[in-house]
Amino acid sequence: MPVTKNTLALATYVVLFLIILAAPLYFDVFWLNRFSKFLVYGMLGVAMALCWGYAGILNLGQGLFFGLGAYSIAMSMKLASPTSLAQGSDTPIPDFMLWNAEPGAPIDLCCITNGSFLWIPFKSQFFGIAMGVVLPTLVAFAIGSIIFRKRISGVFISIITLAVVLLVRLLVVEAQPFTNGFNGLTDLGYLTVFGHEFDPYYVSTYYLIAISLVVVLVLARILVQTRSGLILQAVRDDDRRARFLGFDVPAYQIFFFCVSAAIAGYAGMLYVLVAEFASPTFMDLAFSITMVVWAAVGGRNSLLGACIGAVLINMVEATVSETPQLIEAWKVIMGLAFVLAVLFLPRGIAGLVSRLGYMIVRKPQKMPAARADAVDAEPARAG
Amino acid sequence: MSTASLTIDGLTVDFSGFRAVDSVSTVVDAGELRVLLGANGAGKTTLMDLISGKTRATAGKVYIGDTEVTAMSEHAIARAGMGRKFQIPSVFRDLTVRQNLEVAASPSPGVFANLRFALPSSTTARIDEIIELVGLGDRVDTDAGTLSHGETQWLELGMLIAQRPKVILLDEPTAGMTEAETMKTAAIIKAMRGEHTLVVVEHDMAFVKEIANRITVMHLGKVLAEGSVESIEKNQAVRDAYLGSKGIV
Amino acid sequence: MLDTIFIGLSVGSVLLLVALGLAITYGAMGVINMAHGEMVMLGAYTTVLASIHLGIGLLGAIPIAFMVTALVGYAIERLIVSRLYGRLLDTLLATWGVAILLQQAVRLSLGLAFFGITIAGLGTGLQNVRVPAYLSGVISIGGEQVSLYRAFIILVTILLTLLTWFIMYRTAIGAQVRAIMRNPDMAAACGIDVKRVNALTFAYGSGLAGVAGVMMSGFKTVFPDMGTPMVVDGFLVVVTGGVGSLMGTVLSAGLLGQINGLTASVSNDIIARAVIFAVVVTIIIWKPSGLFSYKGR
Amino acid sequence: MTINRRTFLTGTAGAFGALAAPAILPRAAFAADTVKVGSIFSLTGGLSIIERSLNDATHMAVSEINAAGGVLGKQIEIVAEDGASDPKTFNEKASKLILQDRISSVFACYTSASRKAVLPVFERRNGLLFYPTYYEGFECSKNVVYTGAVPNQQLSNFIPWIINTLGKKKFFIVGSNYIYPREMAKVSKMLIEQNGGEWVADEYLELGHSEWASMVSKIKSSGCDVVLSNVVGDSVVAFYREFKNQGLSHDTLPICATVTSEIEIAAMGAEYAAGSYTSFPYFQAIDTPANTEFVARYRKFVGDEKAVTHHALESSYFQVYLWKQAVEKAGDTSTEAVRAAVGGQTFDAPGGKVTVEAENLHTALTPRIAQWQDDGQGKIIDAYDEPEFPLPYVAYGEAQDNLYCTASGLDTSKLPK
Repeated sequence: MPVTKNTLALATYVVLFLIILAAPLYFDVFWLNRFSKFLVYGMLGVAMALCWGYAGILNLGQGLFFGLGAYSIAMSMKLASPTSLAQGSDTPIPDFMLWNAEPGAPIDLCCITNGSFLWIPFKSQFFGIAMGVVLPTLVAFAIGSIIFRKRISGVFISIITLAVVLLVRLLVVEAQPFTNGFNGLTDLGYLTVFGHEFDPYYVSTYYLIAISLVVVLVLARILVQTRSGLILQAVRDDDRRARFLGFDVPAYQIFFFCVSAAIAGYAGMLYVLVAEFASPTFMDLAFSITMVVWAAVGGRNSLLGACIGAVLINMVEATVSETPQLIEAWKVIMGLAFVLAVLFLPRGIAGLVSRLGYMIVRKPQKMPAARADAVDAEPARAG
Repeated sequence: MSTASLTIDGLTVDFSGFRAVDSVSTVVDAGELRVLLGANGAGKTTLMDLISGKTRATAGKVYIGDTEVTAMSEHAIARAGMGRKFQIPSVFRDLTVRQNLEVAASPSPGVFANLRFALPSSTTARIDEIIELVGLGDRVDTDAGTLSHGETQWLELGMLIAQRPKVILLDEPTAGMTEAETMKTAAIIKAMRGEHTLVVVEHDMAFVKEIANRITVMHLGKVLAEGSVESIEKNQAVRDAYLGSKGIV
Repeated sequence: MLDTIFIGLSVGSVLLLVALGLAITYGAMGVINMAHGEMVMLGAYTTVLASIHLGIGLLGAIPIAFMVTALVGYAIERLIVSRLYGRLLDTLLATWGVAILLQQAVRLSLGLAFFGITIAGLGTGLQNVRVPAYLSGVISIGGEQVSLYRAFIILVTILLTLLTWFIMYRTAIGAQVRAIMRNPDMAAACGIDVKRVNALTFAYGSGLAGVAGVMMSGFKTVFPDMGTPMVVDGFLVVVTGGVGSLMGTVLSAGLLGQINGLTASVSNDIIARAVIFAVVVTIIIWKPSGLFSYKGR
Repeated sequence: MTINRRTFLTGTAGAFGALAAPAILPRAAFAADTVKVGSIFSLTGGLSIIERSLNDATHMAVSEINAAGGVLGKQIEIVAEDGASDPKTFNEKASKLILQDRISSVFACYTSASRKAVLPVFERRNGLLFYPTYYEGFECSKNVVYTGAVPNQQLSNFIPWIINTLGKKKFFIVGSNYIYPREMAKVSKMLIEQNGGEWVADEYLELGHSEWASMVSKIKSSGCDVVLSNVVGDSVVAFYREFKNQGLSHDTLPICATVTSEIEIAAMGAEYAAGSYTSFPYFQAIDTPANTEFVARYRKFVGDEKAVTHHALESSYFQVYLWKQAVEKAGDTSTEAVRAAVGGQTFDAPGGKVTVEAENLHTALTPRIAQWQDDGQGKIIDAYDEPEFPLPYVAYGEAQDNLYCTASGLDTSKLPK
């Protein structure tokens, strides 16, 4: 069997999956819960690599989709919370609505506060779950349709996505009677699917997330290996060429932008499952940029690399931040690592590992190293 | 009997007062190789932009066969049977040579239609032929970004063939090439002739003589003359306006 | 009405103060410098340190802050940015890392905190700068009570804009910068030392941020994180104005300032901010080259 | 070749494991002779400016108790975590302390957002959170001991005093846009109307907003004669500075604040706040030997002669003592034991007597009003004689003889219908 890059990648996937799936054997409840969160971040890494590495779209507002997914499921879980049933009405009403309501407003989800009726369908948790993916996808579709049809490219996409996420965050905080503002949605009930309660510390919840990540990784990998995935990469390299070959370029960009958003939204839902709250800080600029950092360090052009990058960075961060002497130093290390990765490892850890792996399994010969910079060269068409 | 493959009817574009292309009409027959000649600024590249939809025409019409494509978007025009090579070679630098051709040969334009892996075996066979034709047999698994200038040009020609367009527009395909590379390019282009209708912008008269069926000479946005290589060489107006002054012939 | 316009002018001048440096580094050089806000922060800290350790007031701190941030900017350009030309988005990411490092440098007293040494004026806490008496209080302009300090900021902003315009359009180095802006290869072929000019341009843009920092320190809190929101606003201004157009940056800062002032006066500041975001997004979508752009790059 | 590949894969897995290992390995085994408590405050990020001081106060209390022999004859060991100014991190660290370190009592959180983020961990995993900050109320958790002020302890004295003593009747209410300022505004409006005043505006700004030109101009033209500020964080500094820069004076139009503490005053420069008022149960300037000593000890502890103390800091300090007393009463550190014992505990805090009310686990504190002076200290100009009973649901008509939050939980039948 010839050892190709694909075989190596496959092997790495298998190893990772085994580690993920075997984790409950070695981790205690706390670490399992913490690891679940990291796997969710890993999923965000996958979404980022898909969007940035494969589609060439540097989305600085990925937190928007994560947040939309998180809020969708959190709304359902909020309505399932005992605190929502204590307001003296027959149907659940989130506790915060009660104290945000105008005096004399009817105690009913239909009209207790402005827009509260939008919560009604979320009484069904299936609706909440569905919206957790559908809503980010729809929003991505709307944003994508505008920016890609208008052929906005490069840094302008970054600035637009950045402005949009800040705008939405502002509105979420402002719409306190509807969203509980800055405090976010807390005191949530459990997600219950077919009678099974997803307690964040149960192994079943861990497996839900672990398997989700495996499925997302595999699906994303399959997706980029289809012809559409190939054409998408072609579009990233030279959208004009692709257009004159007859491809409806925006359709490809929109599609993968939506897929990336859907993954991020799904990750947001899973995060709420394990962390039991949704907060507007999910839409902070810093969080969105942190996702970019994960992908950049892990390897923007590698789904797996970005995923592992996210998990590893968070793991190391968790450890370091629990060592008092290193708390401030950690940020220095992170900033430095990031600068160095951008400067010297444009393909991140994944690029490094695959190069090393390639060297080990193959007789040393000419390496595909020279083109590392080629990818990153932005078509200088801005402005 | 020859049929019209590309019909241009009164094509005009007005850049706020400046008519870069002014009432150009011509008919290119199926299988013909037409060369566009003209000094810099004569409007050759702009004409190609108009035909391929990169620039919108102010007036006039473009047909591929019987289909009017004037108002279509670029990718729709491409799907209607138009291929275009740019002056600066453009390929997908991060994909391998084969992947470049696979993308070009992809039978359907839509994102959902392409959510599958293998190409039809006939297409794969065709790609092999094209690789043979453009002489990149030993570079198939190389990233296109690492090809030499000439190889990149050939790859792009190969992609155009893989695209199976009726009409192919080539903008200075030999620019920056060595003598030997130019000869190989001429061979490839000649091989394309017949199956495709070609419109080529070119300055190198030796190369033009080598490949052209007919020549259209443009001057200041208008068609100055049109005819066979010999008749153009003899044309006094062309000599005065272009060839004579530049002393190419 | 007059007071609303003045508020718009104040807001716009603060925006422009930050955006001016970006208009140079991003507009002219195509470098997305996410550490620009940290340059503002460094300028503000320079003012704090100058007043604590040297007894120098706000005005005296302006040239010092300019020099300090220009030097830091020069170093960043030579060490990092110069390796990334042509990789626009990568400069964005690398300078984000630089921003974190600069923040930590201030938090950790330039790293001395690891050795248990702290420098008064640095560290994690909030700092403040005393505004000299002749700059506080109000003056009456056209019957309106106008904050003297705000008027001073407007004045400084105008002076800096004029200075920048003069350098860019009336000096040899400015001509070189504009040549590089249009076509770096051609500029190099014409004998321009592109590396040197780029580094100097970046240093100048950073220096402007430093001066902005001095002005900010007079009415905002000085703390290590203060720069982050500023860089976002600055980019919105520059992109809206049109990349590479100094005039565009000036006009867009004025426009966004007025929109902010007006919206805030009829509704509130939160809506005003939301409107700004919406307007910017709309403008970028409608005209990606910016409102007042003149060049295609 | 196969061998090589396997080597490579093992290598990868090994590297992965090695990096992760330090985090996974259990911490030093339980030392039997110590009692563990946890703390989570932001030591990094934007909120670290304030939260570091809470962290310091907590450590100081622990070290004092340890120096005096500890609790139940054992030394207290504090596991301090960094919340990094991010609710996500707070949540993660809370579950670490409770599940991994098996700690039941945790002193943590400054913002409501971070408290809300850790709350599910404490409630579902049965921990006990000691929360030192003034907050908006509306919480009746059996897993939280609230030692900061609730709205009635900051406003029930303040508003009547402004109207009757200060003689100001037209309020301009301004706050940061989140729950605490909005709830403070709500309670204020009730009290303003009860006392015969009126409010002319109720405005909000984004957290961290620092461009105050429009808002101050609105205040100027609103015709109000007093500004009630619920602005928090670094916005406070920009606000007071802009206020003065636009020519407004606390003599004629004072800012009366509920959040502006010594720490913000120090950050803005005392001259900008001189003449304005704040209502808090604790001020550094409280002139008692106990407090003077406390301030001196704190300054020594943090090694900064200019360090200031403030309300949340004082609460962070005395809540450790309240916990200690509860543990000693119960003879046990479990959540149930501490919860049962902490109710009714009284402690002579630096600012005076404080009592944890057994009904709602909130703390009775003494409302005080101070006017800020040129030296950055508040001069106490009005104070209650006795601690005021905490009423977290005061906005909905809760009263001491009609409690909503009771020992058996929130009495939902009393909530508005």
